[in-house]
Amino acid sequence: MATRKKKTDARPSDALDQETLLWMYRDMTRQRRMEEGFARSYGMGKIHGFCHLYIGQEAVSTGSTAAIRPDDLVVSAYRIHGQALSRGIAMQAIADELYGRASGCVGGVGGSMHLFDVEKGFLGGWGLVGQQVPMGVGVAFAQKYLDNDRVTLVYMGDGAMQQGAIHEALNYASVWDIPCVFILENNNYGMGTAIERVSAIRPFHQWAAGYNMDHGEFDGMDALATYDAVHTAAERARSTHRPTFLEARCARFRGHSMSDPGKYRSREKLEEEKAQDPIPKLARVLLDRKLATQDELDAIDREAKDEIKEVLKNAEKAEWPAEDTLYRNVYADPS
Amino acid sequence: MATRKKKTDARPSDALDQETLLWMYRDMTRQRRMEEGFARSYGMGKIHGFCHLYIGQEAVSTGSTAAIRPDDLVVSAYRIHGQALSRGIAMQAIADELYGRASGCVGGVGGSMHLFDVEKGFLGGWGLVGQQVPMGVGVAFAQKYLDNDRVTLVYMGDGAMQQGAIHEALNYASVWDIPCVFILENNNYGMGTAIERVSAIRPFHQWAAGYNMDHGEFDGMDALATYDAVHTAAERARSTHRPTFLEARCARFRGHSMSDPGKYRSREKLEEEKAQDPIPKLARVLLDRKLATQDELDAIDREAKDEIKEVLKNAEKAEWPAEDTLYRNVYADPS
Amino acid sequence: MPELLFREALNQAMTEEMERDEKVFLIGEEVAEYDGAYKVSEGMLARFGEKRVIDTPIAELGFVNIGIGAAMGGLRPIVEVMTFNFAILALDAMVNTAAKARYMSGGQLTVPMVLRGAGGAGGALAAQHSQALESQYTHFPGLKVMMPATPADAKGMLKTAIRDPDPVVFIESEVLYRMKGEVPEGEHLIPMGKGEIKRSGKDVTVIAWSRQMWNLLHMVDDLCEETGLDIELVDPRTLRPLDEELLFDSVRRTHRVVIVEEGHRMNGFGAEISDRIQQHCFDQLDAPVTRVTNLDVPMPYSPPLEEKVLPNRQRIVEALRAVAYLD
Amino acid sequence: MPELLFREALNQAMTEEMERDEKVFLIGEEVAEYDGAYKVSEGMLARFGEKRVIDTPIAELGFVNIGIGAAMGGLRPIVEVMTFNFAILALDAMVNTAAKARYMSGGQLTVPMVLRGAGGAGGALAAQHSQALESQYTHFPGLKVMMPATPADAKGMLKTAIRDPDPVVFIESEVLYRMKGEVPEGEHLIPMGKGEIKRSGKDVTVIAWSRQMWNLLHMVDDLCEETGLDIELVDPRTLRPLDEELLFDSVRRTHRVVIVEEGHRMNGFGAEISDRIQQHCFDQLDAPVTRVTNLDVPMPYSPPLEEKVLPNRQRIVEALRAVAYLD
Ligand SMILES: Cc1ncc(C[n+]2csc(CCOP(=O)(O)OP(=O)(O)O)c2C)c(N)n1
Ligand SMILES: Cc1ncc(C[n+]2csc(CCOP(=O)(O)OP(=O)(O)O)c2C)c(N)n1
Ligand SMILES: [Mg+2]
Ligand SMILES: [Mg+2]
Repeated sequence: MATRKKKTDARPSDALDQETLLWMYRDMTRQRRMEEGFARSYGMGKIHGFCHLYIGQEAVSTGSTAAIRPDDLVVSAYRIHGQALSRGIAMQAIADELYGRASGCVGGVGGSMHLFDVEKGFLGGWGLVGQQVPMGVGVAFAQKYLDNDRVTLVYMGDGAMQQGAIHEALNYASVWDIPCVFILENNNYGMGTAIERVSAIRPFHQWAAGYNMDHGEFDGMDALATYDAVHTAAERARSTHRPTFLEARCARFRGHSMSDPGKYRSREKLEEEKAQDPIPKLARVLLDRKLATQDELDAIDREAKDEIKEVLKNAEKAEWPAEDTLYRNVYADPS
Repeated sequence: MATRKKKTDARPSDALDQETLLWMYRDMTRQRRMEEGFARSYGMGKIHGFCHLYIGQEAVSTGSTAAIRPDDLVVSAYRIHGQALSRGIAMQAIADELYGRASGCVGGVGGSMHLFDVEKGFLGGWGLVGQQVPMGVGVAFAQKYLDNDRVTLVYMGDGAMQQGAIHEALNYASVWDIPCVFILENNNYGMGTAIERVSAIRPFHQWAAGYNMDHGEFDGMDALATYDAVHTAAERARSTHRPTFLEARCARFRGHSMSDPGKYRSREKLEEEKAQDPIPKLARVLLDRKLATQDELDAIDREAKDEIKEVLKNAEKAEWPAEDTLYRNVYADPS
Repeated sequence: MPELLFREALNQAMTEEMERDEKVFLIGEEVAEYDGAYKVSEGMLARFGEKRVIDTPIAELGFVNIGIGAAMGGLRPIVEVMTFNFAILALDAMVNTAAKARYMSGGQLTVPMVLRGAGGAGGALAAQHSQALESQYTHFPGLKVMMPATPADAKGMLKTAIRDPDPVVFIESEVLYRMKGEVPEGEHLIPMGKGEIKRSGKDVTVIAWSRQMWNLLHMVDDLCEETGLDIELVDPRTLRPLDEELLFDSVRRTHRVVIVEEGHRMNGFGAEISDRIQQHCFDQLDAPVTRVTNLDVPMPYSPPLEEKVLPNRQRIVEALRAVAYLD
Repeated sequence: MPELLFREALNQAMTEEMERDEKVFLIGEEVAEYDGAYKVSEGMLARFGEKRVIDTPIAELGFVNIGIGAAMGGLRPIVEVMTFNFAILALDAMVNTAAKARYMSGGQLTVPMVLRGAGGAGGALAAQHSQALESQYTHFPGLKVMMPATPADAKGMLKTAIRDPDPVVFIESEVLYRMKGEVPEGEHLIPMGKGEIKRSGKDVTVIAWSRQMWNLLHMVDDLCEETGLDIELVDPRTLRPLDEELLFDSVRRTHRVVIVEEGHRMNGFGAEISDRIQQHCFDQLDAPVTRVTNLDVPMPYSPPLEEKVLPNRQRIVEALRAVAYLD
């Protein structure tokens, strides 16, 4: 039941207007510049613990965010700065969170891996590889039960694909008609482990066919290809409740986390991957279609650079959490 | 990579001699009569706790035991009286175990679900649905590491197929070339749940193809079909280390356990299943091939009935475990 | 007051709460068509339909996670595990997701769910099916843990658990399901974190919960007679948060404590109670806090062995005599 | 004696045991090509080859079960979990299979394996990555639990664990991996179940293990000076089986106990120690056994908050002053 690619048909992204396409370009650029800033801050000891950069994969968050509605829901893992920003969490709130400040999007208790904004439909932010997937199916289950038409996107990495939880989640979603879209961000590595060394399953999306589920793959270095695939799957979920399993072929340009020198990947391979950079790729579309000039694109980039500079300056001055933050939200406040 | 059925070729079971075929018939008959005896004892309160009868599925244990070597290994779940007997554990030792006596095959500490005999290569005997499967892969892993050519059979039920552990186990076995044979006994029910109500995966063996693994299905109500499939798979594992996933289509004639009235299955369906009884099926082969007369088969049956009667009488008189059994084998004895 | 079986009291609690609140639903293995492995959900599928009473495959990590996600997504799931032995497969979901969601999200996420099912030994079920695992959950801030000892408590506590805004681990006893007791009709709610003195006495405080409290209730008169001690029975009912003042109060009056608990001794919940009592009632204790627990072995199958492993009358009497220095 | 980092000491233990016994092998996430997430297995792939140093996918339930099966099948696996937070996914395998195999099989099966990896907080890793989970394992008969505090102990205890005939849960500390200390060369074996008095003193017994003992070793002189107390530091090293006589002995001399432990207070391992001490040293105690633990919350990310949650010097001093009635 592979998602048929009707090559000759119009693609959903053909209908995107200039405003949306420019938003997509700006969104990817902001993700990139934001995380470059975070990398510098980390090096200066201002961000602590683990910090997993999304650089290289921005097309996936941007393309899929553009493909769903503001009231849809997103559940993800721990490499989420970009997704959080796409979804509308303020850059300042993300930075403050990474700096551990009270004004962070969860008040400084979460840090890089645990970003949430329930109002914006961003349900985090989870550190146990793969475990957000059945949990995300539960979130989607609730929407169907409540009889609304919200769709839930559930992201996971290739490293999560060998986890038992994934198997259980796919079966549940299919057998119960759960309106969700699984998005596997296959960047070829789980930490330092190239996926082909530890997985007998390939391609992953094909394996998902075993669950009697629609599936497909797309170029995750291309925001418009992402949009097309996610839009189709999301509308399927919305109208039929049927889940879809999508595999995004993508690449992270940095190490797994800030402490990873990335020795497991050759310089050549990395260069090949970087040649697929999704930001210039979308720039070419905008320029080709004459929806923006190079100057306008450069201005977007400059704005993003200025923005993160300002944001980091503010983050440094932001208040630390009050001590009583410690004891709050362990349980509901007594009512 | 489905196991090709070369219809015209000779089947491995064609080579079975009279002695082996008679052993198979006797083995199935003894399993059947033994468990009928256990059912009576359970009703009289002599067997305690859970007691899961294998009645109906005897062809699977007999056929697969005949297909492997005495030094091969077997790992199974909790519906194991039949498999334990096939594998050569004395009927008396099984009965004594179910009666909770010191002379039981594990001294009365295990009971119905936890039968073991390491010398006979029967590694139990496990109660957490599906969890014996990755553990069994580990047993097989050790044989390869030790550079011997022992094969490990790993049994599971259809109810185990939705467990995450199965997914992890199949991937490990395939990616590491582990010499094991997975035998799914698909009797259509996990307790009272018909498999099609909870599984999106069907047929199961086809899903196993997603792990880049040889796979196939066979009539688990036919001891010779079982022999053929398991023999081929076991020899593949022995010579190439490649695992195989086999699905036995079979039926249990009784409830899930002694306390299950089986309301979820219609009388008609049960009658249909009973028409597939593996014991008369093998009897017909023996009679057709003139390897036995009806009288001889009747004698085998009578012997089995006498045997279990005697066994249960002995079990009742067997000693209870000594109190110090309690404290033994929690850890290795201090050496 | 009507008499109900323990499992009927649980059924009544769930049924009433599902009628009160559409967002409450029941999910688990064999809960629907089979009416529950222990018949706790008998008739509920017929009453509420398959949208709200849902059979799962045998995939605990998956369906517990789905319950948690559904709770975050706006529902109030009752997730039944057939027994807590199997729930170890889903412990990650409870510990790393349910317990921490509210905290990690700065209060944005809530997980109003109940994880319930049978705990403890059931009778000759052997090592893998006989475990009392409450201390696996009490360890974690973010979880609440309740363990009723009587049909009335079962109903009143389960209704409270279902309405609670946080994840509640509700551990029943396989052996108690078939026990009978009076159960108040309708709106019967026992507050979270509220224990009960189930029998007043002046000589020794005996603390127990779930099946062990039930057993004590049925032998306490004999025990008093045999030892000559006037025993006070204190049931914390909720283990987390613990009604420690109720316990301390009793100890300050009796000066002697015996804790009777099912399960492994080391790091059993009784160790936590013992630690708190010695900390807070140090000067009021006339004898060490004494625990009667399972023997320190996996559960053997053979009934005469199992009987020795579980807390039994003889060991309880010995403990009572020890704390009262009777010899 | 040569000075080694803690992680080098562990590496040396594994390397020596793998050279001694062909059946010993190492398996886990990133242990081979990446040299270990915390570089504990640095160079081992190069030395022993991929048959004996094996990278796994991220599938803890699977590879821990495979380790257990391999042990039953005749090998001596060292199974590395990247951190024990992730090992909850495999807890069923340890609790329901490894811990019970020997018992349920009447002694026929043995599981000579080591499950090892990082436990405890690592520094701003937040709620899901900062847990001290030892009491999840100490609860179960059939398991042994070891937690070294120094590089020398790390080596001697790990060698013992690898040779042990039973499943050993060996919990390291992420923070200690980079700490340095003298480590005996070659055959250095610390017996299972043997604690150590790491500093003799006459006024207060302070019990701690792993990172908390390391911290205490480095501040004990200051603490003595600040409080005027002569502190005895006792490290059980093995938590199960526990060297309780060593602890009791110390308590009988000092009459005062402070337990310093990382992790959640409720049902932490310190509760078990406290219970045993009050039981066995009731008349020798001059003050309640006092515990310094994490605050009862999930671990927050922000460094100044984390600092408050972990046991810290201020709270240790308060506890010392309390048990000595200094005020
Ligand atoms: C259950 C679990 N096991 C191990 C880890 C340690 N870990 C964190 S991220 C990671 C790699 C995950 O790779 P992948 O899923 O491909 O995501 P990516 O990092 O490529 O985004 C590992 C092993 C963890 N967080 N959780
Ligand atoms: C992890 C776990 N969950 C639930 C159970 C309860 N349980 C025991 S057997 C069983 C049904 C298993 O069905 P299947 O695997 O098809 O085996 P069959 O009984 O048909 O032989 C269930 C749900 C269990 N033992 N372990
Ligand atoms: Mg990846
Ligand atoms: Mg079945």
